[in-house]
Amino acid sequence: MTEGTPLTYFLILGTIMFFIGIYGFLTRRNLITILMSVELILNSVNINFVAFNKYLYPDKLQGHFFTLFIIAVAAAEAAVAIAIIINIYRNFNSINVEDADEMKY
Amino acid sequence: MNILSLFVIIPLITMFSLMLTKGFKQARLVAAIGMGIQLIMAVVLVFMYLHERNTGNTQEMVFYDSSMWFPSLNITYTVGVDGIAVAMIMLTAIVVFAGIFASWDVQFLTKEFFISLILLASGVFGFFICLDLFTMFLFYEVAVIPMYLLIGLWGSGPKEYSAMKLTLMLMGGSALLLVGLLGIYFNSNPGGTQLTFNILSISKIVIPMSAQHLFFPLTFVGFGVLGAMFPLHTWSPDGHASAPTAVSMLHAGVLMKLGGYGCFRVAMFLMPQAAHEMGWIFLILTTISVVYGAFGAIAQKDLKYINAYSSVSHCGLVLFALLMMNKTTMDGAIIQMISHGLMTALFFALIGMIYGRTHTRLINEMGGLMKVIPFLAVVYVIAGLASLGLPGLSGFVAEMTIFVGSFQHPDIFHRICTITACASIVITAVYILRVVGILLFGPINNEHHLHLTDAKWYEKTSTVTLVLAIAGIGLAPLWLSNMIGDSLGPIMTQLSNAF
Amino acid sequence: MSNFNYTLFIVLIPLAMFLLLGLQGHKFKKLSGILGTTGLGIAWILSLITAYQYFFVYGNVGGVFKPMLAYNSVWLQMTETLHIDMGILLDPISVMMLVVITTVSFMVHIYSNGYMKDEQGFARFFAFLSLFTFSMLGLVIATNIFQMYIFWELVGVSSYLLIGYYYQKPSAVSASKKAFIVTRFADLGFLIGILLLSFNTKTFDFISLTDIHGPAIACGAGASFLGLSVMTWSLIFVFMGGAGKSAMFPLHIWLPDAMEGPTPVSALIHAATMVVAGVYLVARLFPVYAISAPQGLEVVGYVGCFSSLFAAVIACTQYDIKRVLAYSTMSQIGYMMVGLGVSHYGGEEGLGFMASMFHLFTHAMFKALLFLGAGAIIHAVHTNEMTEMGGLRKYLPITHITFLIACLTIAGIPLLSAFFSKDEILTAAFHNNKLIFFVQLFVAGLTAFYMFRLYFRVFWNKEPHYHHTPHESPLTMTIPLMFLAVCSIFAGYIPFSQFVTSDSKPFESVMEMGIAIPSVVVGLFGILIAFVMYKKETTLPDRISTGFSFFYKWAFHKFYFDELYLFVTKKIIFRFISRPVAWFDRHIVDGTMNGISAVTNYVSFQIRGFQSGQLQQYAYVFVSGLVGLALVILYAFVK
Amino acid sequence: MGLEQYLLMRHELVLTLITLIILIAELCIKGDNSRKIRPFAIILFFIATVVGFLPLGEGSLFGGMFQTNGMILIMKNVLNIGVLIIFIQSYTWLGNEENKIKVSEFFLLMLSTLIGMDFMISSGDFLMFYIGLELATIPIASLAAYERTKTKSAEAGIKLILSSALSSGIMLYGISMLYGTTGSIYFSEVAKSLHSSNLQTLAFIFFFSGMAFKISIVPFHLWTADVYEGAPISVTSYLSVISKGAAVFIFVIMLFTVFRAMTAMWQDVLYITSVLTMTIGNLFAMRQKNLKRFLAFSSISQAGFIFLGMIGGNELGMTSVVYFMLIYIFSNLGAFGVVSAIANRTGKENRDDYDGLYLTNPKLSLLMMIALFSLAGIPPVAGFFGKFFLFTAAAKGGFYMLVLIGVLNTIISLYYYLLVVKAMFINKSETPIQYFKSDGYTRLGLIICFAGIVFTGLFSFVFEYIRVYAFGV
Amino acid sequence: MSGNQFMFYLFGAVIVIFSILAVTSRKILRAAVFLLFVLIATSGLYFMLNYQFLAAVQLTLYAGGIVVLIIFSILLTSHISEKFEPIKPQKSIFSALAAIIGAVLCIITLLDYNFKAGNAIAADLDMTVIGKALLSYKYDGYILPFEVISILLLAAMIASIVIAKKIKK
Repeated sequence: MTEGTPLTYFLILGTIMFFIGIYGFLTRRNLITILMSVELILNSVNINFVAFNKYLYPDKLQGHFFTLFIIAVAAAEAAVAIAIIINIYRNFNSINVEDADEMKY
Repeated sequence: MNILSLFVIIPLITMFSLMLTKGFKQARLVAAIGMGIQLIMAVVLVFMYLHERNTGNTQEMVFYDSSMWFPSLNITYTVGVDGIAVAMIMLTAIVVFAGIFASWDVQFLTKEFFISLILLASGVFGFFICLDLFTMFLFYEVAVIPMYLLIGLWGSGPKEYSAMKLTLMLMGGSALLLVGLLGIYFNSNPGGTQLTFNILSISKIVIPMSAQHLFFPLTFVGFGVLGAMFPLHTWSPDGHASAPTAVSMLHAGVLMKLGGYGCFRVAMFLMPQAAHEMGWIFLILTTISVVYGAFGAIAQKDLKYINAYSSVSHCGLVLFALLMMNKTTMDGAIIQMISHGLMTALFFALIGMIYGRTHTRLINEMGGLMKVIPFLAVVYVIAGLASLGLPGLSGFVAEMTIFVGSFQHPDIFHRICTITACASIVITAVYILRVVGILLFGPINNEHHLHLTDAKWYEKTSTVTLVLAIAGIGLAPLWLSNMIGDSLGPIMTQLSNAF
Repeated sequence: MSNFNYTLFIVLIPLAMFLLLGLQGHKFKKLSGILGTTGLGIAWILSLITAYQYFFVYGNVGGVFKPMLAYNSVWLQMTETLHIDMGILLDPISVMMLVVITTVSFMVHIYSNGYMKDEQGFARFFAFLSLFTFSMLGLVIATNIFQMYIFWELVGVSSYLLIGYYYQKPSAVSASKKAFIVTRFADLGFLIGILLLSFNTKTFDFISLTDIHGPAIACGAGASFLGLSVMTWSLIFVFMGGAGKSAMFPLHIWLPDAMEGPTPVSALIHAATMVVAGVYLVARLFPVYAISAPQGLEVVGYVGCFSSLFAAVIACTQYDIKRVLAYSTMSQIGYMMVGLGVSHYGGEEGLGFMASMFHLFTHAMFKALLFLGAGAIIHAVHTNEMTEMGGLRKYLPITHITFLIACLTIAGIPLLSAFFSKDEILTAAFHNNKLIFFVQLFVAGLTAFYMFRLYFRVFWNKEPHYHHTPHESPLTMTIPLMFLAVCSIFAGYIPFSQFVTSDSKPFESVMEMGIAIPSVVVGLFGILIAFVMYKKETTLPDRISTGFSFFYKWAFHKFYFDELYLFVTKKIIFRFISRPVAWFDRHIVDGTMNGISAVTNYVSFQIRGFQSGQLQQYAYVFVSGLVGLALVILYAFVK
Repeated sequence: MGLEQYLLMRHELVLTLITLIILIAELCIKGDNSRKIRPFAIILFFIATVVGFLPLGEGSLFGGMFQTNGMILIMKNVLNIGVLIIFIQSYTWLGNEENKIKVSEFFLLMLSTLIGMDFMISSGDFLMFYIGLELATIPIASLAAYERTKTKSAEAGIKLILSSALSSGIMLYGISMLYGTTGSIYFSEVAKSLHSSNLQTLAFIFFFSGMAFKISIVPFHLWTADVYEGAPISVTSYLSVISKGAAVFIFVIMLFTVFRAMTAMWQDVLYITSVLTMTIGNLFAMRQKNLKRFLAFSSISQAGFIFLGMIGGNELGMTSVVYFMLIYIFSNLGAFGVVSAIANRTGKENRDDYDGLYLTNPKLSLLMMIALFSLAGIPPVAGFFGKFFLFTAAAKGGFYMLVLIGVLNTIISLYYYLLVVKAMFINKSETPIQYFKSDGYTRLGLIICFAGIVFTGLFSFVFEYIRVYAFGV
Repeated sequence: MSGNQFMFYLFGAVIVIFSILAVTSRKILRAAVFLLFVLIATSGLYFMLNYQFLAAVQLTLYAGGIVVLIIFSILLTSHISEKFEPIKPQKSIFSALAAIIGAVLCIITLLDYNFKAGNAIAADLDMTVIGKALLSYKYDGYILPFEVISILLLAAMIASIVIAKKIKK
């Protein structure tokens, strides 16, 4: 089941994914792609939780359930975010993040 | 209720009454009545105090009263006065009273003006009656902050800049002070559990030296800023120059005294060991203040600047005297505070009145005013003479006490400082006479000034009150000196134990 | 012991007059002169009574004039031992001074009623005169050095006010300022001297200070500094104060300018009374000087000697009659200083002390006379310049006679008062310091010369064209002249050594003909030269002055001392200290404060880029901040 | 587990109930009458606030997922007071024509975020904490974008939701590592297993950055100003006091309980960030012209001061933090109240517009001044006491240097507060804002703030009351 | 290499590669599809770890729900054929730098930590256990978060409506 693949592999995988998500967040111009990057980040966290739960504390399902709830929250968050993005699109006629800089300094 | 609390309550009542007034005539009347009562109360307090002492009350502080405010931090509202505080209260009452009359003419937002002014005064009164570091600090800041509006709204010249600078620098001082006070607080009970802000309790213990080394300078400099200690005095010239008459009076006359009083009552009283060890640093600074302020005054052209620098010099002398740390100089320092308070208030009052007539404060643009406004001119000369230490007026008493006392210090370094400071009396004479000569004497060099009117009754009230006080101290200093001297016992014990 | 309580009124009456006239004077108008004069008259009579009672009734106890405290109360307690008292000390010199001051002051008051008649601020003038008299009286009766200092300052202020009486005249204003500041500077020395003295002796009190058996004098052997004992230093400092008030070189520069004041003021303050305060001060502390600090006394002597010579030389070249008199005053005070300087303590050794006091006394009379006479002349011709005068003897007969008497007196003509006093100073000098003696002898000649130069120029010589015929002054002015002339003549016959001596024990003084004769000869010689040069208009003075042109020029310009002082005050103090200080304050100290706020503002402006409005930049800062924080916490704060 | 035990969740239950009532009411009210929902909601919430003050014991529910005690109760009540004021203050604004179709939604969203905050504060494990946090954030983002015709509002919404998503992602990563190293998501168990290893430190910092984002701590603060400026004023005030307050409360609880074992480490973190926050917040606030933006930066710098109270880790610190938050709510809402009163009437939000305000609207100016002085910490108004006790708490922990930096920063802050005072009182204006009379609700809100600002400090029982329940590390 | 290991490497490679592609692709719809692959691969990992329920949720909610939502919104707001402009190199370099430093820091710290597997017996993972846990109010029961998240979802719904709601004319 888990033999042969150490825990750290999962964690490294999670970390890499996390920072790819971060990179995406920092560089993508399109608001929707930024949102996608956020999903990547959340997903990497999920991997962490699951891996920890499985490898270290399999007697309880805390990581498992945490992941479950993160997915649910992520869905809600994505829904609202997309609503706002669409609203932005209506206002700016663009969903380029760099256009949303009316307020600064 | 404790009589001392009245000194805060009366101003508060006056302020509330002012809010209800309509029109500037009502407002100034209410203010005058309120502060008149306050002045009477101050006189009564003096007599009550003397009576207490005569009837054998040997408590460190009389009319002592303490009530808990924030029990968990042991913050109390503690009041009590000794001779020094009584003297300072008296000074404040006089100056505020004179200030109200000096600003009789204010017609722009009169109500607000007097409210701010009295708020300031109530802060000062509160500061003097309190014996709890927290409440002292609270009142201290209450006294400082109305300055901003007072200068900014009713001032002249670059008032906004000056007001901001003054407020920020004074608040900077209080920032240092705050840290110092907290430091004292947390070291106020070594080994014990209950910390205290009460000055009397703290004075009973010895704050650890490591803490003193840290917090003495903070506290001293914190108060020193308000006492216009070199090089943190630069708020003073600009601030005073821009402030309206009564505010300059109150500020230079009373508020700057909070600095000296605080240095004395908090920094040195509570941390005598550090005062001994580190006093020399500040002694150098204050000696510089004394001479520097005087020299600075010579080169000025604006009357208020001259007086502001003169205040730097005179207030420097207060701190200087405190740092000499013997009974005589301490006595002298307090008298100097009172004396300077009165005469600088008088100066500012006069400058305001002259400015109100001539619309200039540059001495070069005026001349020969003695001819047209003899009353004000004569009083100006009296103020000048008081400032340069003429016997028979208060300045002399203070300066001489300080010099004689300082000279009792056998250390050569202190001697040199003393003699340097003594030199200021000549420099003072130079700038005072220069101003008097140009401003009042000589021919009238501006034809607009030919038809000025002399002082009105309220202006006379204001100035005469101050002149009387100045002359009173100058002619019969003994009672004041004794009243102060009797109260110097505890701090002298503190300081001598510190050796 | 007698009850001398009434002496308090001598002091208080002038004070009351000052307050009355000062505050309400404008209501009295002309009456104020009479009020002031009456007040002073009462004080004068009381002083005379005091003198009589002290010298002849109560003072002399067992052959010694004991000092008496007529009144004393603590005014300010400084330390346990040091307290300033206010009191009245009566001893020979103070009583003598009381008489001198009230006499001259009374005369000046009377005189002023006439002289100042048409002035604005008539009441103010009398108020100030009263103030001055009060202060001066307070000074002389001081029981302790600090009381003296207090009144010393007051005297200075009244002098300031009186010099600046014509406050609309710029020259008067600057003269008054100068007088005050210079004496103030000297007073700084006085103050430091007091501080040093009181620190060493633990007392301000004159009686304990001058008690020759007391602990104070014994302090003299204390620590030394630069070769002189601390006591000597302190007394030298004290003398600095005295030198300032008494216009001794180099602090003399204010005195000639002080002549800007009304002439009666010059007579009272700048000739007869205030300027001798320095002499009085040294005399007050004489036992301390003589016993503890003989070097200090030497300094006094040399300073006095030099000043008298210096002033006499300048006096020979001046044309303003009041200035001539001013330099003459300076020169004469130099004499008094010399007298003290060459004196010792006790008995006949103290001849110089006695002589000095004697000269002070006579000088007050004749110098007041001279000034009042000069005032009368000025009153008549409305100018101070002697070049615009001449031949006045026929217009001003009384003035002429009294002035002549005064001139003769100052020249040391025998049988007139100054002859005796000056002669005794010379005697004392001869016995103690030959150098000083010869210098003083020479000065005596010069004195005679310049006084008669003045006399001849004014009363004889060629008559210029007057705008209107000069006329004799009213009685109010001539009566004081006549009275003072009488005093000048006869004051010399008072047996001074019977009353005023260094140790308060009377002794017999004898005239030494070996000294008297040369001095008279020298004086006559001086008169002769003046007669030759100035009796009629000749070109002789011009020729002589061109002959010694360099020296003459220097002397005429008062050896450029004014310029030197001007240089020091204007250039050094104002331009090189005050201006830079003010500049430093504005630009460096204040600049630092403003700089702090400017830097804050600048930084605030510079970092605004962080808030670019770009969401991704925010995130970038977020992430890098997070990483940075983690790095710092994990690796910088090593646990 | 009896039913009465569920009363421990009283705040949450009552709020949920109100939410449902409003939801139903919304369905019942027809068309244009939706404005009537405003007084109804306010009264309901007022009842909820009062109910919140009823005494209650402490305990935990749901196996430790929900916990409450006196301190938590106080915190919730403080938040309730703030929300009540905000509801009152937003009354006028909600009456605007463009908002009238979504009045009840405003209340629903506000209340649901408040429920989220209450759960967050009461949470006993990271899961509840996380869900509470999200519940407190997501609806707010849509509220920020509430005025959907305004571009600024939309921009504020997107900036808020995306940044908060990023921050919660980062925070979750930290939580996952905490879970990995301690084996539990329950606070009590996590606290026992913490031992300051590098990984846990790193986890804490990740977690911290998420919290810091909510509290607006530099360098995680950059969203604040833009969102505050763009969002409607009611939402801005909600964000600046309630959201921030809730985050502060839970953070202080977690620091003192969960991360107790790592005290030395988080003190370093707090030290660095609080210095940065105070300073940078002030430096930015100095130059702001728009008052909402200005208050945003000022609130950033205030957050730095709040850390001063936490850093000592003592019960005094907790007391002073809660106390300060209460005062801060009054002061900041007072300031926002004035800004919103004026903005509603004139649409003006810039400092320059306020020139000469005192002459035309003296009461508003005075209240604004007092509120600003309270924010700056000038006696005798309450802010002074709040700040003083924060400093005291830090000094008690021995952080004198930090206190000094803090008080020096108050001077800078005083500078910019005074700039506003100067505009209102000193500056002259050709076209000042004309005199106007605010409606009753606005005035009520301002009076509550005024009373709070003046009396919270002077009467010590508030402080002492909080103090009773406070605890330290 | 066991099958499990192989699966891990496979899924790992898919996740990493498609993650990178998802955040760098210049065509937005492709990016969404790459994201879908990542999410599916993640659910594969869950399967591999025997968390079937979770994997199912991941597939349905994440891959099925969110990605669809995203794709809808893409269709609403973008032209499919549109290509993004390339990112400014400066921006991408600095971002990459930050990400790499962060990743390295995290990985080093993770590797540094000595994870100790407990000897606890793995819980049974059938649906009843999960269902009971979700509805339990005892320790390790998740009824409360379950309820609260329902509020959250309700709020999110209202939130979306608020933004989308139009003023009736």
